[in-house]
Amino acid sequence: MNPISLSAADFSWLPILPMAVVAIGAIVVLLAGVHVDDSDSDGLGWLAIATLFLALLLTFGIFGQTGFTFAGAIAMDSFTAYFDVVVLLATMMTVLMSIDYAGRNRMPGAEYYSLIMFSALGMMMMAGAGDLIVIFIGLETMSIAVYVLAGMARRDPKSNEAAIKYFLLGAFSTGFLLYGIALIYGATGTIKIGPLAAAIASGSMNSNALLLPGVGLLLIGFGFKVAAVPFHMWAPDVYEGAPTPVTAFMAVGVKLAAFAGLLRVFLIALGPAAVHWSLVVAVIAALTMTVGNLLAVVQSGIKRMLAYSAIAHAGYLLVGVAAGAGSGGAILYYLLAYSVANLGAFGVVLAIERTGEIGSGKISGLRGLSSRSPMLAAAMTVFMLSLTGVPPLAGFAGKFYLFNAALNQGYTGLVIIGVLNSAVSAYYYFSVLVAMYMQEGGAEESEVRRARPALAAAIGIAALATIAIGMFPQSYIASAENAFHSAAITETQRAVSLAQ
Amino acid sequence: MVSAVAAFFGGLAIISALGVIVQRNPVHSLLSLIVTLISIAALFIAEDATVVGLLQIIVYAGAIMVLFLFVIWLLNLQAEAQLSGHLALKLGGSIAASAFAAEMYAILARPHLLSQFTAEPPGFGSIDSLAPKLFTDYLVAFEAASILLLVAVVGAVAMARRLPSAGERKPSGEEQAS
Amino acid sequence: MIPLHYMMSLSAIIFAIGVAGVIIRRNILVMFMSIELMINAVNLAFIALGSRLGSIDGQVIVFFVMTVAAAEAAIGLGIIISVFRNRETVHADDLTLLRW
Amino acid sequence: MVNFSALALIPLFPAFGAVFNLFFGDRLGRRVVNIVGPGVMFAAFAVAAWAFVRLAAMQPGSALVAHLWTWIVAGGFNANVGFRVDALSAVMILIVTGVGALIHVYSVGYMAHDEDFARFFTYLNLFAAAMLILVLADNLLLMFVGWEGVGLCSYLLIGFWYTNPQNSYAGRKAFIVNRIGDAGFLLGTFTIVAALASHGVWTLDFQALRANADLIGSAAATAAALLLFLGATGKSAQIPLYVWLPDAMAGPTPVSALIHAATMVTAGVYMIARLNFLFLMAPSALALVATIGALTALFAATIALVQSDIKKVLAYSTVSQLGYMFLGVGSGAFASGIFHLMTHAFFKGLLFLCAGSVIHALSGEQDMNKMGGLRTKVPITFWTMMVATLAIAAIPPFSGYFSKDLILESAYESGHTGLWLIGVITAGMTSFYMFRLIFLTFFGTSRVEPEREHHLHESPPVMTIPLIILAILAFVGGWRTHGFEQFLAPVVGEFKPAVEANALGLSAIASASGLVGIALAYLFYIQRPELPDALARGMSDLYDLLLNKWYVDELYDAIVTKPLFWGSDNLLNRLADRFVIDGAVNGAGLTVESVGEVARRAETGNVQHYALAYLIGAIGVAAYYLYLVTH
Amino acid sequence: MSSNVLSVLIFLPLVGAGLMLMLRSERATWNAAFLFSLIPLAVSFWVYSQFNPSNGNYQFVESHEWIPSMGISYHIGLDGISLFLVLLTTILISLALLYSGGGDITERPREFCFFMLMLESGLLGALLAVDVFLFYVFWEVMLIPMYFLIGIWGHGRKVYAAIKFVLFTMVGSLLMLVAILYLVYSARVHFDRLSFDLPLLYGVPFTRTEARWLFAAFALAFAIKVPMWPLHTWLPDAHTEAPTAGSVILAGVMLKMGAYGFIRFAIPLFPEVAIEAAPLFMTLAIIGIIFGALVAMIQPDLKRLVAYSSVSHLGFVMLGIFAFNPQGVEGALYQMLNHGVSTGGLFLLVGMLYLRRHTREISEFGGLWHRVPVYASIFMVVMLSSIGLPGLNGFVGEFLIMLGAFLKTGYWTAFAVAGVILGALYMLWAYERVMFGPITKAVNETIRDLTPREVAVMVPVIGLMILMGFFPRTILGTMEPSIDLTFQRVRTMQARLESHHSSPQLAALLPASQRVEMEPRTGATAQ
Repeated sequence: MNPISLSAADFSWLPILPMAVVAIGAIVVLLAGVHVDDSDSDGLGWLAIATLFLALLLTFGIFGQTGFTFAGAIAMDSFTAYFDVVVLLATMMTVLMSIDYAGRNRMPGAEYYSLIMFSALGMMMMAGAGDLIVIFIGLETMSIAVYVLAGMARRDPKSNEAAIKYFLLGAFSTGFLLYGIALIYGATGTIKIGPLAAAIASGSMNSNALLLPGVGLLLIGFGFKVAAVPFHMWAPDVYEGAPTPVTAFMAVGVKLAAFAGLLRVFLIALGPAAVHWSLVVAVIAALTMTVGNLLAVVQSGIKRMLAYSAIAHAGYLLVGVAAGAGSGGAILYYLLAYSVANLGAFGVVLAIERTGEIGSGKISGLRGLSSRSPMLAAAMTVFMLSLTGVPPLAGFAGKFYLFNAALNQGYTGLVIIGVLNSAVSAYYYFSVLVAMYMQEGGAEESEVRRARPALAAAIGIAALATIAIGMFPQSYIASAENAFHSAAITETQRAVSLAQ
Repeated sequence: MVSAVAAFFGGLAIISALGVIVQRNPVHSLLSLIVTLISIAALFIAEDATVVGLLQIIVYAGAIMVLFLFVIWLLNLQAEAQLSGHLALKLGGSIAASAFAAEMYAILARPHLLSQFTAEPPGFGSIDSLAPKLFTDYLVAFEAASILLLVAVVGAVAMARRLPSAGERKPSGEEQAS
Repeated sequence: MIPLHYMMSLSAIIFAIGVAGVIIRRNILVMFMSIELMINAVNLAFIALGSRLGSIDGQVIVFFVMTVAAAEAAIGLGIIISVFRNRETVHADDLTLLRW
Repeated sequence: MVNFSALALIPLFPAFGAVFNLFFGDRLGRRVVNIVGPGVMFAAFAVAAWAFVRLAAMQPGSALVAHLWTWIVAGGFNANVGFRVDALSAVMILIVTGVGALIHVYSVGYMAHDEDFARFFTYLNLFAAAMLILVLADNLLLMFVGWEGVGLCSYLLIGFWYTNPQNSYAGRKAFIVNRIGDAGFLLGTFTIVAALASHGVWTLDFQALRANADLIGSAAATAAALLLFLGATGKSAQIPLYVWLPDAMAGPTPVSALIHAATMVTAGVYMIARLNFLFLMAPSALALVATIGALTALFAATIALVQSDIKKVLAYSTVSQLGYMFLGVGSGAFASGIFHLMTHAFFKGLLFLCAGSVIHALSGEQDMNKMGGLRTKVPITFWTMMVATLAIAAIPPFSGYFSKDLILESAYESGHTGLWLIGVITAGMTSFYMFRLIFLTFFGTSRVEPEREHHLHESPPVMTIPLIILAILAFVGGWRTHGFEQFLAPVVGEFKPAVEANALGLSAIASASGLVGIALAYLFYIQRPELPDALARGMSDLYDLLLNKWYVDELYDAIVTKPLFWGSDNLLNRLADRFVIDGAVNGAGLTVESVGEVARRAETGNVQHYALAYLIGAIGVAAYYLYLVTH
Repeated sequence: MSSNVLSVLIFLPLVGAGLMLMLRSERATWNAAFLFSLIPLAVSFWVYSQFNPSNGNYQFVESHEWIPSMGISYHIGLDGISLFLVLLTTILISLALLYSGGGDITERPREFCFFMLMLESGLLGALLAVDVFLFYVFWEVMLIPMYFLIGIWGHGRKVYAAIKFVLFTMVGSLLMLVAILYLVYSARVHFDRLSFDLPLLYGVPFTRTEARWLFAAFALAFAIKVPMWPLHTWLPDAHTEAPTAGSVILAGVMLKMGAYGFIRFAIPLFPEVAIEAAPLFMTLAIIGIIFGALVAMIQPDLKRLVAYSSVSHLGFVMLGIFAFNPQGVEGALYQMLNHGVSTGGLFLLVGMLYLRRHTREISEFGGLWHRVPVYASIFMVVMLSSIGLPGLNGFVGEFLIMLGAFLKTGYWTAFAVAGVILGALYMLWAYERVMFGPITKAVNETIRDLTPREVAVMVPVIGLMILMGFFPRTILGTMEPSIDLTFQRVRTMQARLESHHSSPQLAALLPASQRVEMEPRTGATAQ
């Protein structure tokens, strides 16, 4: 019987300190919340924010590193750090939005905030995963928490329905994802990212008959998480039914994490096999953009509209994925731009939502907002324009960067589809502006409350970030580019060192 | 050559799996599922995955399925009504699933799926071979899995615990629903 | 030893049966059971591949998958109960409040 | 070439008057306007006379120039704002300022009761300025400025009494028809520029053009000449663009006298004379000019025969006389055209002013059927008009005799015998309708409506004095035929007869024709007043045709105007723009929406449908990989 | 020259826009907005005074790194092509603000001024950008304030008009974005340098197919903006429903951006394709001229009429640009200024009428001259400028354009000349129906003449018309070096193409001058 040789693994804790902090924080929030009344959970929210902020600070320690810890299970590179930062920020924003909302809607505060944090933990795991199984478990941690969060407004049948739909389809798609992992594992004998890439690149993998369907199934599984057509159909229903802060979290956090995983798996691990999947991804991207935008056009509910818009944006991002590793940095930057604008937009939706009503917000509900709360309307304008891709906002810089990258890889047709879709998207994003600025509010809308301070702060931060990231993108682009390269380099180094 | 064990449990797994999806009564479905799980556990063991096979029987076929059973009873579920009205879906689903099966079969059912096999090291599938992996390569996954279970517990509690009834205001969304 | 393609085919068939179950059974609980079928089919593939590769990783992964399945079961059943409380149905086609 | 900056003052005086009257006219009142309006014209006349005297004192063929500033430079192309007085423009500025000044004075009386006198003088002054730019311009482009400027003023003045929509319509018609001609002018200009530019010469300056004329080439010259002549037919009311002039009589009578008789309408003749070198390079174009001129002369005369509106008769007579001028220049005798232009300015201006005086006396009545016997009531008007009529009827020794005679002689001598014949016949018709006018208006019994009879009076001196001056000019204006020709020769060249002719014989024939006309008029309207009606009944078709001006207006309306409007509205606006283009645009939007509407139905809310869709996607992906694996 | 006056010019209005939001009182807002708009106006004139007219290159250049990793820089400069458009912009914005404060805009004045000033920034930025990315940014930025101006302060189907405007423009500009990206990519491949700098991009060689597609993308974006027939249908809607100030800026400056784009980007970037496509574009331009005029003629709505007249006028501009010769291009650029002044003026006048009667139906008016002589007189002058009466500004542009077109295409220009006739027709007819005749509607009896403020708005307009009509040489002369520089490649290429194959059929149509046109202009200007 061999003694377990722990020394073989490199257990350096610093890199996973942020995750640890989030995990411990979640548990602390949970425990602290035991005696807190559901309607009085604001304190838990602030506690969560404090913890997350601490984690955020610790994250900066990871930037610039290249290497692995925990026997290669966790990659400590700028990619991880980049996603950790964005995810943590998105989570903090979500919590900011939730403060007061959760209490007002009598959500179980302890569970609510801790689940958000657990979910964030899952996301961070996905971002920092060094092998497929960590990605998988991270994905499940995130998803399971989000399933529950979607159903958090338990009295609301829509919320219930959202939870069950999300759960069923999520578990369904987990099957496909796992199947894909299984076949890839079978084909290459490894589930570690870098070695996977090396195995594929060296052509030593055992069989295409395993690798190729594995790639396909992985694509299907990730396609679900990023809500790519035709695996997207859960998204509108779930976005609509989930409590609005949770929707924001799903639209941003889940998508971030899903893309983090997708990038690690496809652009890095399966990068050498790009020729086998880029066409499929391109087709899916085209479909996703088109369907997302077409359906967004006909929506009257604002959350549903934003859901389809999120689908469409996944489509744009997939254009970058299709284009391959050259657009990795662009995807990262786009995700950042997309995240801030979307968080803000959901924040505004939240601000005009009446207590106890989930998912009923219509675009027409924004009528006359510009005269009732001009700042809110202005912020929403910034978000909508950014999502449309109007310069000089973040969304534009993102699209520009992304399409540029795709074009440089020769995906001209896809880029043209993308820009035409952008034009279509202007139609529905601008319809929000129409409602806010060009139509008078109905009497029944007059009870819209003033945005709460925390929420207002969240919206304000998002708006400023949207402008700043768009106008001065250089440092963000640089760090996004750097993050992606660092992941690629780290994994390559590992593969090389393992081969020796 | 297909060994008798494999043929038997494989066939049983397929038949019972079909049972899961054609039985009208959820309890029957569940029982079929348990048979499937056990058949698969047997195949695990046949493939030198003894520990996992046993876990499959204990944890999966045992604990998890009991959980299902409780829920069925808790919700007092009856057999599904007739097929009427969902024929298209059932037909479409069956055809699509068959097509998918056919595709996967066409891809995977080839003799040289792997160009070469690596011999199993001695003690393959034993607890001794599993444990070091769990605490080295998979330590993070292991810890994460524990957190995952915690999340599941928290989530399940959050979902399933009774709603506080006192002073409850009926949200307007519910009115719309009804 | 059982031929690999046999195991893979078996796994594919069971997986497809699970998939079919999700689509054709309107009882959410049974749908969930079908998902369990899918996961088990995948586990089968892991085990079979792992043993052919002489790699223990496959079994470790199955171990984790089972954990995940357990967690999913807990959550899923919790959600089902919650839905049932609100809607008094476990039929997928009754849950169409959110659409279009 | 002598620099003479004071030339700039000639158009500047009236321009100043226009600006002054525009801004201060209403405020300072009638008295000031009555001084400033004609005053600036006299000032301009003075400068013009000064320039004329200086020029006359110089060598033949010399010129006074004033370069003001460089106007347009683009690439090689350049055009100046510069003025030039040579023999031709000297004559023109004298006519414009002289006759113009008289008509301004006359207007003081004529407009004495009109509220809008300030605006009237603004326009009138502005017109004079534009006309002076036209004749003074040293290049084709600046000439075009005046060319369009006079058109504008014509538009404004025709529609001066704007409350009557008919007047505004007439004004617009004038402007548009003129613009059609202007389009020709522009294209002609372009042709010249392009032709010269191909030789590296970029100019529109008349002197430079003349110097480089042989570079233009005969094809380009013909094209340019034809196009420019199209411009001339618009401005000078020749077939086919004459239609605006009769309608233009809607304006106040002094306007008709100044613009639509004496000055503006002759711009075409002036332009051709100015570009004589170009037209001489294009004999076919020149022949066309002569032909059109003759035909117009005849055609307009036929219409004038039966018109009952006193101004309409004069209007068609103007068209007809302009035809003579074109016949003259078209025959290559440019001086003859200009000569007739001058005498015509005197007698036709006078005729209009007299008609105005009559109308004034009759408080606005223009229908000759409601006149008669005015000889004694308005003696000065009668006598001066008689002089003018004799002049236009080409009775020696009145001015018209000399000029018309010169034209007919030139036409004959240039070989256009047929055109000469037309000219002779027209001369007869001219004296017929003119004396018809005289007889109907001043002779016979009064048919004046009683309430107008009451106010009947001779016009005030401010109106009659210009009449008398013009009458003198109309009488003596033609006496220095040869001197005039010689004076102009350095600019327009000398006429070279192609055919020998007996000048005296030709003259006799023409005069005889005129006398026959008078005799017939006497027969019809004095001796046998019932004859015209009988004739009209007897040849009612012809009569109607003439009365309705050959239905040309109706024809244009039917083949141009109506289809244009109908097509614009129905084909372009409704069909092309709204239906096809906008339909495509909105259709695209609608397609997006309806596709969306259909597609959203796929989101049934049933999670199993979603799973099915998912599975179908999975099948698609798997199919691709199946293909990859098996191939 | 390392001054940052241009940056000041671009961002001053933005500062002003921010300032607007802090003001409380309406009156103060209007005054502040107008006064503030005078600052960029003054700056732009100062720049003009410092501008070296004999230098065709960019002046006052300013260049900073912006997004170095993508080769994007904040690179701005001013040359003879943009100079006057900049002046036009600053002038028109001031006038529009002055006018709007006089009662035209009563709701939400702060936002109105905010958007107007923001618009000014966008317009100036687009005109001054040398970096293509920067140009695109400003190009899109100006869309947004205009969208709001139409959508909030417009009339009738304002929302439809606004969104139509945005979507039309966006479809084109997004495809242009793709083309820009491709262009830059090719430049990187060719020069091994990643840069969005326009002068650098001029030199990128392309295959014929590539160049055709790229040109098509650029041309589409610009043609929509111009708008060229048949992409014009957004324009009547947008113009008609926009508030007066919006229409003024839209017609006055924004449409010019399309033509500017052709001059600055589409043609010099792809000279070969431009030459190849010139017949098509000239044909479209001529169709636009005639079509716009004819449709304008029968419009019952005065503002719509002016809008369609823009289609016609911009047809002239395009005609001139695609003539490629100095006459055509300078005429086109000049006509852009003219159109800004005259159509801007017309929109102001129609706005004033609308303010008084709340209708723009021509049939609602008639005989106004008697009641509003000052208004009518000003209208007359502006109208005459619009129809190109010699002596006013419009003529100079139209003449040069037609001359340029004639030098290139010969008698095809006759169609354009016909447009001049029709221009007079619709304008005079409309004028006649509004101003002349008897007063048929009782409400028109009490209509009041212009206020001093309105007169103050119109006086600079009239002044410009006369000034630009009399003394165009300074402006043309300042433009010329820059235009020569920009069109250099087009002209040499055209000369080369023509020397290779001059088809006999074409030669029959064209005057011989064309060939000479390509040689250096040494030709004697015989005086």
